[in-house]
Amino acid sequence: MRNKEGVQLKNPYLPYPVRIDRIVTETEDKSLKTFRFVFLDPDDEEKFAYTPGQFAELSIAGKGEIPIGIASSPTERGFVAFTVNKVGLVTSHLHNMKEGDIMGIRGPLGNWYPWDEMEGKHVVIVGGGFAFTTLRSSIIYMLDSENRPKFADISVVYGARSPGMLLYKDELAEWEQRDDINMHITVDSTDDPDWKYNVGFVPTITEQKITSAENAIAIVCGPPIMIKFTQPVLEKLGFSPNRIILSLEMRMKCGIGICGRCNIGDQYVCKDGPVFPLAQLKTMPGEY
Amino acid sequence: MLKYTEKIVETAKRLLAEEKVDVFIGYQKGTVPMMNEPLLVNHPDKADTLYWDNFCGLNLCNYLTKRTDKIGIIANGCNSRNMATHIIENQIKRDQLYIVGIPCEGMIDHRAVVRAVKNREILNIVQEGSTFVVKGKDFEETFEKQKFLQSNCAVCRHRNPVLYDEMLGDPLEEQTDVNPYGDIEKIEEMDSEKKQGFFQRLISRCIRCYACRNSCPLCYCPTCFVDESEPQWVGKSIDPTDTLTFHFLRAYHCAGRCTDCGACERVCPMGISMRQFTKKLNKDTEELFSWEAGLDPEKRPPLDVYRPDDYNDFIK
Amino acid sequence: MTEKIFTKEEWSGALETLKEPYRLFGPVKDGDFHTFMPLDGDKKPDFDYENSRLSPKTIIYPESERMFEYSLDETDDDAHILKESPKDYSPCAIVGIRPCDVHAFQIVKRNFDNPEYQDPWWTEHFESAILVGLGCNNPCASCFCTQVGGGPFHETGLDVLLFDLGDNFLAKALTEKGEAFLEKIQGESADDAVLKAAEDLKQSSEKKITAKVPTDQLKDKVTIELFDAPFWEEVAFACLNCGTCTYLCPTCWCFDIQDEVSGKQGDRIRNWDSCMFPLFSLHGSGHNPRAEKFQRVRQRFMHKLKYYVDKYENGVQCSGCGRCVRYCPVNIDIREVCKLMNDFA
Amino acid sequence: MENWEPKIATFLCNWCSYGAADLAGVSRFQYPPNFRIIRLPCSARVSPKFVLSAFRHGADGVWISGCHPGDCHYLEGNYYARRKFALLKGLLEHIGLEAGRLHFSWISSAEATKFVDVANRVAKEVEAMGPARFFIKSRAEVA
Repeated sequence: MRNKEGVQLKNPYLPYPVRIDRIVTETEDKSLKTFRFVFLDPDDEEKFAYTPGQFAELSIAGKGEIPIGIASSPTERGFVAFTVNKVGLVTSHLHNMKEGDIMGIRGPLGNWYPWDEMEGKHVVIVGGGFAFTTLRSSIIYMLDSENRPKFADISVVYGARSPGMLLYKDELAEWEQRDDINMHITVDSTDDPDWKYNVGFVPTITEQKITSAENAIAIVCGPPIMIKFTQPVLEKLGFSPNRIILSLEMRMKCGIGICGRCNIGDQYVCKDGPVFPLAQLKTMPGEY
Repeated sequence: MLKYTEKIVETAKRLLAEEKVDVFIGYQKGTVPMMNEPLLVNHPDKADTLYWDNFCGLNLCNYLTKRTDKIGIIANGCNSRNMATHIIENQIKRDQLYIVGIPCEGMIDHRAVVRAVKNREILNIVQEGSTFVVKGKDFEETFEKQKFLQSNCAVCRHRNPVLYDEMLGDPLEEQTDVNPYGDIEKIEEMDSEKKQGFFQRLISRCIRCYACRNSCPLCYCPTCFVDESEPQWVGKSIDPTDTLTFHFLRAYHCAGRCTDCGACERVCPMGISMRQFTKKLNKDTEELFSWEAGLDPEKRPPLDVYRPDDYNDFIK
Repeated sequence: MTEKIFTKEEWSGALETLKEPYRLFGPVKDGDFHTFMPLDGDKKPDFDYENSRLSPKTIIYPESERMFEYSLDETDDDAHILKESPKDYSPCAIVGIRPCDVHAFQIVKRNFDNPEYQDPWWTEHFESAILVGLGCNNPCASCFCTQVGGGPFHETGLDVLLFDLGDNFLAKALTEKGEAFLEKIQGESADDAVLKAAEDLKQSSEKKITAKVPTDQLKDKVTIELFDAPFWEEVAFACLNCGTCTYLCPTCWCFDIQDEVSGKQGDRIRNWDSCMFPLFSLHGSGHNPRAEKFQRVRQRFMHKLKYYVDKYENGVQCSGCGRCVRYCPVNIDIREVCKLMNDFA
Repeated sequence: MENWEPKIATFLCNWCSYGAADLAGVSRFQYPPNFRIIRLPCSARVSPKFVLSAFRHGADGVWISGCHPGDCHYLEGNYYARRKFALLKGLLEHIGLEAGRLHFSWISSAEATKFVDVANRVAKEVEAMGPARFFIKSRAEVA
């Protein structure tokens, strides 16, 4: 299609062709793998300029597309990465693909965490399970030497069912060693005698470890049940609803606010979200 | 037929007032001619809108699945047979139902009426005894009900409810001299090429809205085969082979269960006669297994039982 | 702008010659009802009709449409890489389309052609089309176009408007595209008497629409209050959750995207989808934000009569064509629901 | 078409007909090579979806074979299957499937000769039908 000046515009449904560059199995049950993609046309990487919090449609010819949060950070060059849970038709097929296989990525899509607003503030990141992907993107982004001075303290509460279900274990260990980020890793339960981090649900650990909401902004991403119980904890700590930022999931197809299925009220999660401040969500129908 | 409206209102009020039922399911008069809307009444004061005429062609059994309360419900012959089927299939318990039976003279085919007035807009229809008067902007015509029955009603052999707790009228004499499968026999006489053409044309207008499936009380699966993705049995576009696959499998799922209530055809926005699929199965179950669906809630359906000497000629 | 009068015979003849410069579409009698079809071969349009069963959105936005195609043959250099499917975007003319269905295109354009994203297929099909409308002399009892910003002779969005004056058509060009179309038809310029007759026709026709469907309060309602209104379960009771209303609706635009493979050849196809279907919003995890029937029914009406109103500040997402009123198998009447919503306090 | 050989999707019960096919093989009996055998635990495991799926994917014929009535490993699976098949065949042929494309048989694991005999008959009948044209899902016919 062409714009008003007659210039050919990119078809927003057409994925960029990519090659699977690396596949890492993240969790002990092998249900989560991180895929690193390299664009076949290097120019496409420039066009795919993204901000942490956004997502993309992973496209497999013959199977379909799935919306997945971008797990890499724009500060990491030469590839984009996605951590994918094996759930349905497309993700199961993706899990069986090999390094070197060709597929597509369409995006970046949606909005992102409010980076401008977060500048100069303490950042509290609360994540659970495999929803940690865009939070990883955000942490890498903030820890980048150019970006780190823009933020005050960074605290992370990240939980999984068990130690083996944590994502990005090497990076978690590395961040634990750093003094410019406060890591609070937790698992629901474990019988590992060498487990040296927390045991308990994310809301509980949040309540214990996060002591102040003063000049702070919280980013929450996790399963609905975690969000449901974390929200009151944060509010009790003094986070106002516009300082609690949530990232939502929804069934999507087009990813650009046209196909109509992912709405909450008049907002499309794919285009107007997936990131919403709690204050805004409170004015929207609770249909998510 | 209209005389039943008053009786229904009265009965519903009584049942609700006496707390014999928690809710009462019937019809209310629609906002457009020849269309009545299923209605749930939960208080005697609201029962006055209940209504009955020859356009109550939608099968009320659709509204029973998953209910846990005690339900009063109107049933003519085919609807009551679907209730029996629901009971057989454990979709509802007999003691949850208080069935108010209506001997049914048949429903009027709304499409036939539209054709009869040459597509002119119908503004109102008044039913009087065995006739009905169709009124439009500048016309008024009277027709005989009997000539405008839905094709399933014209050959109906179970006009009286097979299952009821109370009857609102005297049973009608059942039609015994009808051949319900005349149209199917005609198709059976065709060669395969003609049959293929017939069915391709039959479904060519299908828009895959699934009104036929959803209006069918037999279709209550939590996940329909069309929505399964692993494996995906049928494509979702309007490709003719996919559409045929959909209609074939939908019909097959009704094997030994279909009461030929005609709801699927009645609701189709494109006027497709999908009963040409289901009726073949009805004919075969009747011929091979002496079975008509929903006549007895105690009897197991034909695909749930067998006889050692079942029809075996087609097997090598 | 040109105003031309010609006889109905002249119009029929002109249509034959117009098949050359345009792909012509028009209402054709198709069994018990009318369908917009390509007027090729011996297909003759029938303009003595109320409205088509399926809306003419099918021409701009087909029920199933190939988006991309690809090879899965590993020996091909471009295996697994999606390519746009070839399309015919040569000029087409939709003749005899009703003003409500043209109004509907204006409504859905805000979705398909928005400042951020343009849907290439919808936009190209739409831009290739000349809309030659036919005013409604006899609106149906279930029509309510005048209540939702349109009318039986509503001109917005049309390129040409035809007035059926008995033996003749008066054609009014409304855009340059329309001028170009009319240039190709012989006819006499309309005198004042004809224009007066057309104006009278329009007014008498508008008066025939008696339905009152107020929408004025919708904008001021609080979304979550309307969402939590007590009437939704009752409104939804009879609903079968079929797709009749959404598929027949000229303003429903939702679609699904499916990949299909045939041998080593694959296609990405989009198909109309419906908010009435549970699968429409089912998550991979099994969670469904609209798992219950009443939630899906509520979504349909809230989308049309509240979310759209708020999002685009341009009225409701309904052109008042009345198809859903006429063909809903269980008679769920949008006019009644609209009243409930508009009056909700 | 000169080199056309029918493809026949063949669903065999593990406890009988599959064994018969095995025995036929071990016994070096010759039978046509047109069968794509799918082993199932019982003829009752055959869903109409499988049959449709085979035809949709271009099978020229479908052959389903199970245990003789009374010999089902699960006691009565084939009895139920028989009723299901009777209706399936009836409906498929009602909508236009040619009568020589869908076949059923009862063959015990000892009946290698019957297996070969039926295989020959099925192959011959399907071949006589020519290549399948009905119910094949090819590239979607869409805009």
